[in-house]
Amino acid sequence: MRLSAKLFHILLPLIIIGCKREQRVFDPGSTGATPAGATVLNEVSAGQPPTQKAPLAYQQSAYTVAEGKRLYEAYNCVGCHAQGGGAIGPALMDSVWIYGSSLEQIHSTIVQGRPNGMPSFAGKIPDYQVWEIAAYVRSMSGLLPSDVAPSRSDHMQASLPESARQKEHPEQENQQPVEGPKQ
Amino acid sequence: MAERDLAQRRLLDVSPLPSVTFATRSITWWGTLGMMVIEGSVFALALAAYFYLHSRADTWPPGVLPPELFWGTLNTAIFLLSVIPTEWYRRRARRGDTTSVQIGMILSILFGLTIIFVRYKEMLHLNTDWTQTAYGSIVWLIMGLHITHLITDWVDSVVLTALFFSPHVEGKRFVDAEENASYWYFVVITWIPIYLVIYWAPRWLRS
Amino acid sequence: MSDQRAQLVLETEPAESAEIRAERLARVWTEPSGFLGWFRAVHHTTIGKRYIVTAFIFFLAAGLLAGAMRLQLAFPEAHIMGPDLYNQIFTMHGSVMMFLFAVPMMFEGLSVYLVPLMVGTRNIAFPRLNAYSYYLYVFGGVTLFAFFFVNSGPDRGWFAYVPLSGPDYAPGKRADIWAQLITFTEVSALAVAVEIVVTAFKLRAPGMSLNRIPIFVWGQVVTAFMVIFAMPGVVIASTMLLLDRTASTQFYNPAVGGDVLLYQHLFWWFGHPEVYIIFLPGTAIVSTIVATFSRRHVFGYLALVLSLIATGFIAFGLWVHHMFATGIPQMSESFFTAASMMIAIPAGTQIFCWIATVATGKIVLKSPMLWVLGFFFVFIIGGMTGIFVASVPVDLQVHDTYFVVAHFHYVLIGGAVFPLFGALAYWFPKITGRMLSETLGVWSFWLFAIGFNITFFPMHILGLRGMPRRVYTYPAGAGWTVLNQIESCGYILLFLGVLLFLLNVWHSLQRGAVAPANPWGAGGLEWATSSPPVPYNFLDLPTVNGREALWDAAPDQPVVVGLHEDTREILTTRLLDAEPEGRDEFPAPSIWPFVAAVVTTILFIGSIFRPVAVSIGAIPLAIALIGWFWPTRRESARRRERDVWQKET
Amino acid sequence: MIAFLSDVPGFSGPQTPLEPAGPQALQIEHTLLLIFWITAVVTVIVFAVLTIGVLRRRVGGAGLPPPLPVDPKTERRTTWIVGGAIGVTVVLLFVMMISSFIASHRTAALAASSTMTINVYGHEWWWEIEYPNEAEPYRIVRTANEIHVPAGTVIDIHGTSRDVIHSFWAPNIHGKKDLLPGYWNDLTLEVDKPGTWRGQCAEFCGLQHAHMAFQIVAQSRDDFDKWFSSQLNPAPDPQTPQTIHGREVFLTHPCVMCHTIRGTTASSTVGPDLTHIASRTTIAAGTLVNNTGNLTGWIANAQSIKPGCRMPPNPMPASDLNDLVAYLETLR
Repeated sequence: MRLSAKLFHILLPLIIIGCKREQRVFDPGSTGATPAGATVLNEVSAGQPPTQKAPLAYQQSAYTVAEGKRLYEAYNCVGCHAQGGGAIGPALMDSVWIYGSSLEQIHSTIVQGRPNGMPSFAGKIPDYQVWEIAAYVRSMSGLLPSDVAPSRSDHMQASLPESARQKEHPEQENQQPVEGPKQ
Repeated sequence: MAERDLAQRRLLDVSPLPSVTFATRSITWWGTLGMMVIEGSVFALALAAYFYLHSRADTWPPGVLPPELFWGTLNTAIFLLSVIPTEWYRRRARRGDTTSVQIGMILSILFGLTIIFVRYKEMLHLNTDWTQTAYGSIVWLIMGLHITHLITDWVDSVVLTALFFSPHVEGKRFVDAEENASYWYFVVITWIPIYLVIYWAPRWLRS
Repeated sequence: MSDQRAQLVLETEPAESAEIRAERLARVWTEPSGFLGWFRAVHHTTIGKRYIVTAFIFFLAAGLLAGAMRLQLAFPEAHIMGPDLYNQIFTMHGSVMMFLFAVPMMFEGLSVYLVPLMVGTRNIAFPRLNAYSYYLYVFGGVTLFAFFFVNSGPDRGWFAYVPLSGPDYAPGKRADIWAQLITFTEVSALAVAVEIVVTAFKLRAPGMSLNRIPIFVWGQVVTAFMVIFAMPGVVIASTMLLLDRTASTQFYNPAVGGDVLLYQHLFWWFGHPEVYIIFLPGTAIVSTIVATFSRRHVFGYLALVLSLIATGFIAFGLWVHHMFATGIPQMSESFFTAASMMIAIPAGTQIFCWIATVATGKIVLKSPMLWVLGFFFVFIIGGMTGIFVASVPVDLQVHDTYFVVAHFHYVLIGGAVFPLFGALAYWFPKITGRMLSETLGVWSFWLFAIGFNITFFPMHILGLRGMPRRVYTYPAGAGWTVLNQIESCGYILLFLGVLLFLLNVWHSLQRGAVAPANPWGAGGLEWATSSPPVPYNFLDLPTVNGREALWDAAPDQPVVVGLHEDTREILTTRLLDAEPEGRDEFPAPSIWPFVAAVVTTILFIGSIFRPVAVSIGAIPLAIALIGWFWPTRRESARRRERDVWQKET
Repeated sequence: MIAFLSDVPGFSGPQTPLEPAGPQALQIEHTLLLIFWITAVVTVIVFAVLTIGVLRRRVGGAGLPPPLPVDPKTERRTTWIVGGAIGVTVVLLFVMMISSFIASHRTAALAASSTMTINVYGHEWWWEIEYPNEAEPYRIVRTANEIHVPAGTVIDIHGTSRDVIHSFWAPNIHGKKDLLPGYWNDLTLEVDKPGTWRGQCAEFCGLQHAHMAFQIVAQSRDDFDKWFSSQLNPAPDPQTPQTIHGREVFLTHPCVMCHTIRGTTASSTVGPDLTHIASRTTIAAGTLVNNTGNLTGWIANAQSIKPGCRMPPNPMPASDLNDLVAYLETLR
């Protein structure tokens, strides 16, 4: 009895981790799907409670991070940031974070745009996809656990796969106040 | 026929049979042979994969020069030399000659040590790593497979040698010694095609 | 070596009474008791029983998963489950049935339990390896289900084609877990393969020359050889997949010289023989049961053995017929068509021999024979549809449709599961010492047979109506609905049939009639000992005088004496003519195989998350293996003084 | 004989190998039916022999009779019978093998006479169709999930995959051919007469493998040429205020991140080209009939229809949605 209880306490976190890592949420609900930075007016599907926990969940699911990686290319982030090495835009796989390294900060960087070239994607990308991209961006500098970050992809190898990267501890973060996620 | 009871049963008396048997008469020998066949086919398929990937490539080796020959060739030579002490203690094992087996096994362990060291240098001087191209991956896979066998058999020899210096010297030990020798031959024999594929195939298939 | 030969003598008067000897043998051979004892067991009957029970549990689990699929497919555009769950379920169903049920049951379970008895020896060769392989198999299966329950079940199909299962398109750990499950099961299958070959080659009773080996043993030996040559294919394929995913190698990455078809070649090099690895034990069972219940030697022993071997060879010549649609050159297409058609010849030969046996014997319709007759009707249909998929142009139409699903369920359930139930009904008395109820047996047979055909026959039609495989749902207008619903109903009967079989087992374990040593009046050596067999299998090791040892035994058939009975000593004989040529002492029970299996499991699972776990785990594994092989002082001393050295010749 | 099985109700339809609409499918059906009849007859005979054998040799009673002694005479006679049976098997197998060789050869032979190439790219989970044009590269037609072909013309389907392995299969016209990353595969096909046939992905390709269908629309030469030239045009400018606003919605919403509408600034190639979406009969890779209701529902929440597909849900005010759909429906 006691043993099984102990076992349960050991297994439970493992189970939760496992479940989270493999979570695949296809329909984020209307709030999650509303383009970030756009106003929510919605008669099509009943709104769902705003997901405050969203940021964490997005960093814990290998699927959402992989989706982020796919969108990073589909939405042509590669065009400026390359595979993270940076080109026109700053590198994303190093420890330098001009506008902050937290998921929320990256989210608002994408949504609001930043001076000197980073366009605002407000209204263009569903909110949940912004979170996915933000989560992937964090994985590029090894800030996500290796069993969540993507492995190598099926093209020329620019660098080590995200899952194998050393953690780049964010430094010289600009501490300017940055607004958190929408709703 | 547990239940049969006749006044006078015919019996097959097997008590004269030997209990220390070698080669095809020893069960261990057949077991080892089975393992060799399995691992042999793994090697064969890995090499087949190498040539399949070559058939799919336009340039070979892709983007790199063939590996330099020195360390690999050196190792092949040592491999071939190591057969001498091995064969010696294998024959002595048949006669139950403890001292010779002890000496022979220590010699072969030293050989093994040298080979593992040279193998390490080999890896350092390989012409590719496994993350760049499929060529690199298959080369490292084949090497890795062989190193695994190398180290396994070496540890095996060490343990067996230890047994030969313990109070556990008995008929079975000498059978084990012979098996150990034949397994070492397997490691040596498999190395030869691997050596040719890793070091010479890129030169012959150069394009 | 003349003085080292076994000689025939006449027993003047028994040296010791059978009771004393039996008591002594029992003391030496009885499995250790108690909680720890359970993990130290090494006798083939113990391990074999565990294999059979475990594999059957996995069979039930995978069967329930099939039920979930039938439920989802009973309605078009159903939302009972989403694609994510459905893909996990159909992948689990396939993988569990193939790797955790079919091979472990048909090959490992049955052969580990029966082969040593059938060749008349006291234990299987390499008993500790046998225990180790069993634990590895269990841990592999349990791990798979554990991950499935935390939503990490593999979802890429039991074949896990790249790049769909590769690092770029299969995020998370699901595909890695599949690859490691393969590693678990292949290691245990390979280990058993070696044990079976050596047992059948070296431990046969005196007189059981090659041409007297029971066909069941032949079947399992050929299967073992196929395992030995086929499994390395999937070893390499799944290792490369795992390396691609965890160590970012490039085997399957077309962008840098990798190739996606390489995986398919390697996988089917294993995957096609795999089908025969599952089917050959089935034919071996059929040959045995047909002979017993036709009350005659099976017709065409030589033909049967040769077709087993031929199947074993040809099976390696047709892996590409799973890849006809990948655009391979027409030349090799023709070759593989020819090979695929050719393999119908040995299969046909076997069928004809069995029919001949039936048609010239005296048939007793007990439930084992019923299952075998069921096998004929189901398997022949499956074999015939096999010709459709062997023909390239037709295969291009039916490949990856429900026609193929129907085909391989007819060959695999027909060729393996029907004989398996026959085998369980046939050997149940030997294994448990209780008889099964005939009535319940007959009922479960008919439920199963009818349910099976209702479930799977319509799939032929669905396939020809264009329904592809592995779809989690289908449009309402496609005209597939009614047939799918019929199939789903058939599943219920199938399920009841299995349930009734379980009820039968449970009931007879409670209060079944006690089984005599040889309830079917059969001819195999396994029937020479008591039911269930004594811990040492035979009081007197038997000698053999014909293919059906008990039927052909001379009235004064000699028995073997002169082995030490205070240790686990067994008799080794020569490969060809089974002439006695040596005595060997088998290892005693040990906890180390279990420990080694635990360590191996941790190593395998760890390597999914941290590749370095392989090198770290190697150290405790080495320690466990050393403990495994390290003898005790007493053993060594005893053996040393008894050692009789082989005379050099 | 060929007529028989095809006319069995249920073996006809837009997606079955047993209602051939082209020479290859017909060729294959011949072989299929030949094998069917041979195996059917053999099966019946074997079953009969087996059943008779069992019934004739059955012994009742609970006890088991002692094993029969082997009688050399019966054995010899049986050997002849079994040998004969094996002989017949070999002959029949040979017949079926030759017939399938012939079928392979004939279907392959057609490739030589192909006069038109269509590129097919498999995507998770839709088909990108491209009509290449070396002579005038600016006159390339790109569409999705709907292949228009002129009837009676031999066409070379030249296919590969953009991600995982897919398999191109339109059973009424020809067998399947895999689309593999890193390979280009060719499938020759010819449709006899105008009509619409359904095809579907036959290689498991992930979450939405079940919803990855396409249409083959065979047209008379003139109809095809008309269709082709209309496909070459860019999207017409919207006329009504509603459709003008609809285009506005399209260009200011996530739609523009993935789709192309030639003639507007939308030019992303992640999703299907929508320049002539309204001219297609289905949407979402053959999942839904292309009508106002379905299109609206699909845009609003594709994930509820095709869970896991790449199209995100697009919650937006109903008015915007209606205008957007109205605009899309002008794109014929």
